[in-house]
Amino acid sequence: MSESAFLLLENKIADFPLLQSAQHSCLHYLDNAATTQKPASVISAMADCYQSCYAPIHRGLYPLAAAATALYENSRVKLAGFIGAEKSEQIVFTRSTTEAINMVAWGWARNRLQAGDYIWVTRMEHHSNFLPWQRICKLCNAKLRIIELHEDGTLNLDAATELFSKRTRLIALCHVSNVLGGVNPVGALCEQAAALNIPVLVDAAQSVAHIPIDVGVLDCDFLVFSAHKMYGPTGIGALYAKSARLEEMEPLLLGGGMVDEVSDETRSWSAIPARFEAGSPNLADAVGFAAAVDYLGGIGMRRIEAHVDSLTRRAGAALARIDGLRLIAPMTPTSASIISFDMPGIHPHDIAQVLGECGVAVRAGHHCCQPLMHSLGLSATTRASFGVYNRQDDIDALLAAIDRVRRLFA
Amino acid sequence: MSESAFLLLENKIADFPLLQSAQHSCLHYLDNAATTQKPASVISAMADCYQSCYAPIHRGLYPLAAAATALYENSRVKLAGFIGAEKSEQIVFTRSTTEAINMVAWGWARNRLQAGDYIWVTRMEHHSNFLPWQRICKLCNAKLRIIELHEDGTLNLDAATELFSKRTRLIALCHVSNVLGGVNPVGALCEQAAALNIPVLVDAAQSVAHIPIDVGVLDCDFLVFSAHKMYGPTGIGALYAKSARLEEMEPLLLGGGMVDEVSDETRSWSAIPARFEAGSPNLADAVGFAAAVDYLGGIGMRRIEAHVDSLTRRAGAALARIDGLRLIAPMTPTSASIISFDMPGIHPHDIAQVLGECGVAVRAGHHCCQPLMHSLGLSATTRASFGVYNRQDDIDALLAAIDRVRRLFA
Amino acid sequence: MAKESFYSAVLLDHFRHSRNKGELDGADIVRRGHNPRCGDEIEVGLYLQGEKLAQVKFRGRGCSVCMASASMMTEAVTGCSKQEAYHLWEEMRDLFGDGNENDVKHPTNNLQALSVVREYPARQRCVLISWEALRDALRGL
Amino acid sequence: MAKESFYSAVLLDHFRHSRNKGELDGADIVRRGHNPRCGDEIEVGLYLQGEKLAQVKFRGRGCSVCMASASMMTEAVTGCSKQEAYHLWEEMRDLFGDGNENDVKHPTNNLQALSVVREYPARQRCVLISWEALRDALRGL
Ligand SMILES: Cc1ncc(COP(=O)(O)O)c(C=O)c1O
Ligand SMILES: Cc1ncc(COP(=O)(O)O)c(C=O)c1O
Repeated sequence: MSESAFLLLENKIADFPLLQSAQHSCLHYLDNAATTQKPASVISAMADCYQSCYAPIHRGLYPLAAAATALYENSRVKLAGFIGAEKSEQIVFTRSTTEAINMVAWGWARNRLQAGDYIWVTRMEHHSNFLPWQRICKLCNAKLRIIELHEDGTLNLDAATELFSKRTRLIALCHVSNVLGGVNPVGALCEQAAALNIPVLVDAAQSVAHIPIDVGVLDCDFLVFSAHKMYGPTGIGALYAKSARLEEMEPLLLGGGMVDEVSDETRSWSAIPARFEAGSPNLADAVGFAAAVDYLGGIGMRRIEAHVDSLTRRAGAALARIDGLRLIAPMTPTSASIISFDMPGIHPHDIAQVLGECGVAVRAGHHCCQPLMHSLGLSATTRASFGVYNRQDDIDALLAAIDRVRRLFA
Repeated sequence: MSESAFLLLENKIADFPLLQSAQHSCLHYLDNAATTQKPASVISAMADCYQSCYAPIHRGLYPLAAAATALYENSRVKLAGFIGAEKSEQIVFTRSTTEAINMVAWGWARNRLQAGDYIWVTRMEHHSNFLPWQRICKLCNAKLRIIELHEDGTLNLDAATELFSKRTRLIALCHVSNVLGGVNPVGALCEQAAALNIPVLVDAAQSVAHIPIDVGVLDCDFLVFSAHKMYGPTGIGALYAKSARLEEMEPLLLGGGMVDEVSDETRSWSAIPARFEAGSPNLADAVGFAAAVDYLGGIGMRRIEAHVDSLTRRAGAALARIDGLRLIAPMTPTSASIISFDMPGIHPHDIAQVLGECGVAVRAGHHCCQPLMHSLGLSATTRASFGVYNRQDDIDALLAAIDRVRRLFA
Repeated sequence: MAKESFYSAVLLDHFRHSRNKGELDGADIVRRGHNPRCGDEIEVGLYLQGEKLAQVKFRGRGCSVCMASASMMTEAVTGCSKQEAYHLWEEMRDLFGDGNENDVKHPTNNLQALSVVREYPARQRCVLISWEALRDALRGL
Repeated sequence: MAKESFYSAVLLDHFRHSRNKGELDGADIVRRGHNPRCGDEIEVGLYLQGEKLAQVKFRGRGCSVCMASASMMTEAVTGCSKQEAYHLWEEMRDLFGDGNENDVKHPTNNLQALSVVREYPARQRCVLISWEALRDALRGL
């Protein structure tokens, strides 16, 4: 592939204050699957909110409060537009992907699970999309079933013979694994599941920043993601759900703003989505979240997808050529943004540490995916992951640093 | 009182970009009990974090990740110092006061409540400190007991004859009511409760910005508060608890970062406080939270207390002299920062709206305190609440605007 | 100060001297609208003559917007056919309902004084309470 | 680039040529330390002579820090009395434990190569695994 065909996105570093600062001029940030850096537009949107349009939401009767409320609700509208939700009420602002999944597990699945029922997840799930289901299943005497993987890291759906059984109450899976990087066939799964009235939750934490998502097309029942992995702020995420699912869901958190009437003995819920947003709304982070959506939209998700995919493929191909280095999942035609690897005999912590000294930021560990690690027979891997601002020189730096690792520990 | 004795704090408006902007030069912001404005130091601390020290927390092995982790943990240390916690591990970062209370209700109280047991709250609690207990009591067949109020809005402890009974598992009450503004005798209550081994949760949402708090002296078991009501960011709050209580508590949210080992069937929790912070930590808001603590510390909590108390008293005295206006709670020697009032025949929404047109931002409604409103025989009140940046001219504007209300609706 | 006062002379007049306010004895149907969040409550009674609403009355309590809106509503729909009245409700819902869009028609003539409320989402429910009671009454006929 | 490399010659030497590493046959006591977060695991065996630790050995797997720390530990405590060894553990805990303070003594002589790890909280557990096994072994005696 020629450099020009490859460089689909012009250099985005100028948009990111941290990456363009002198202090970090030698930084090759390849830890995007953990969290991404923030463009100036996101940072200033939040500062602007605090500096010129800050007030309580939903309750104030003075102009500033009305303006702040509009700002908050506009962020919801932006998010809805970004993932193709029909109505903005289908977007619940949460603290994170993790909270969103817990909300569905506790507030929706629990009341629907009978002893002997199944909830299906996959072998590659992040702890956040594993532990809440494990607990809820235990509580309800239901069974947590696991879709295992083929050697190449793809889902072994054939082996999951009871996946579409009458006992399955929910299928919860990631769109993209944060270790393997492959794209799961969520569309096809949703279609099959819908035919049997089995709801599907898609954990889009690793896909939403890199792949265009349209819930109208995907037709999943729940979709969850976090702002901080898509160039937005920490402390906020979103739960999208079909309106019928939201109507069925009991709120996990109770408090101000989510009830209509309260007496000593009873209470009645407010309308959706307020019902699921107990407590004072997280205005500034919602504004930053919307600014991140604007940033992505400004570049265009298809261009981002092509750029990140291209980088990932290049890096994967180069890494595969290194002696003593093993890619955890072979590059598939559906790889996206993430590569995990192993250097037998060298501990991933040491790899990441040396890479860090060389200015290459990657992550080593179990990546909150212990069920997957156990099945791979590993306790940790090293992971490089790409974002809009990465370029060929980041790959070059990664390769040079791996060379140093080999020399140091050979 | 002479103006000079009264003006304990020099003008703080210059610290707050929104208040000093030309756009809001006529704003008299008296909605501080709902949420406070933010000083420049808080806004820039968060922007700085994103611009120069942003990375994932607790897992990165490269220098930037180590620095970001230190920044996050330093914020915890600052918070601990601010409320006098012995160890920083006793501070759990939460999304808000509301989440913190839900965490205690679900994760701690539920496993300790037997049928017939009591949880005590007060008649003046915010829905956030009422609904979680109502639900947990219903779930466990326990009884939610309510400490009623005297005519003057203070707690009628004499009438709560079973408060210190063997059946009481927890007393949960606010330090300062967000409607009445009085300071509850939480210290004395904690002392009595401790003698009988009854844990106490103090909702400090309305006090922490105005009154010095030392959990060492107060000796409560749980203390909860939100950053956004103490000049800090939206989207973050804190739960302080005694170490023994935290050890007894089950995490409400499960996910990444809070488990040591995960297998298909089981998991083991991480150490405290990580156990209670599932998902990627809210770094930037934690940094802003710590900056807010620095801001308060820089002025000094005793000076803030005196300033806000003085303003509240002045405003209360002036309002009490207005014909056709009734203070909801008479000014007591322990009033703090909040005044609620009623103008019989004029709807609070209309009062707040007219005040808003006059540039005076106050709140009208049930203030998420319907149990209190019912007992007062009101559906709403109008509330003015004070902060560090308020001055005599804000009181003057309030009085002038109320005059306009009377002329418009007389 | 806001550019345009929320409290126009028309609105205040309808609040202070509400039209068609009083007991609802002998109404063909009575329905209630309320907003639990602020305790406001309006009852609307319809008096029919054939297909037409010969008289529409209300009683209850609420803020000035709530009372003025009820008063204006009774004026606007008196003499209308059921369909016409229902159509007016739909216009009001589009104007003041949740998630209302910007491309809606603004209210005509005597309802114009309410337009300003659209800038204050927190008050929109106040406008609709009496209209929701009207809708329920029309549906109940 | 970091100012001071994490991987000093001393550390790498202890990792590549770990001292006192091997089977623990005949030890008076063996205890295990591990870090579930990264799967690292060290077993430490003590060989006593009277009150003194005549020999201390280890085996297991882990990252370079973990292995080097174990190797250095065995060198540091061999020949010590039980009290002296326990005291060294306490110093290491203060240096590398959670919430360690800045006003602690830095390690002496041959443990100095580990000091740099204090700047990387994520690696501190790696240092302590073998020391925790030592502590447990001392307590178990
Ligand atoms: C006394 C009291 N408790 C709890 C809360 C809830 O705080 P938050 O909305 O930040 O969770 C509030 C404010 O809304 C309050 O005033
Ligand atoms: C696939 C996947 N799911 C869920 C999460 C949890 O996201 P958060 O920590 O933002 O809640 C992550 C990242 O940490 C992830 O990679």
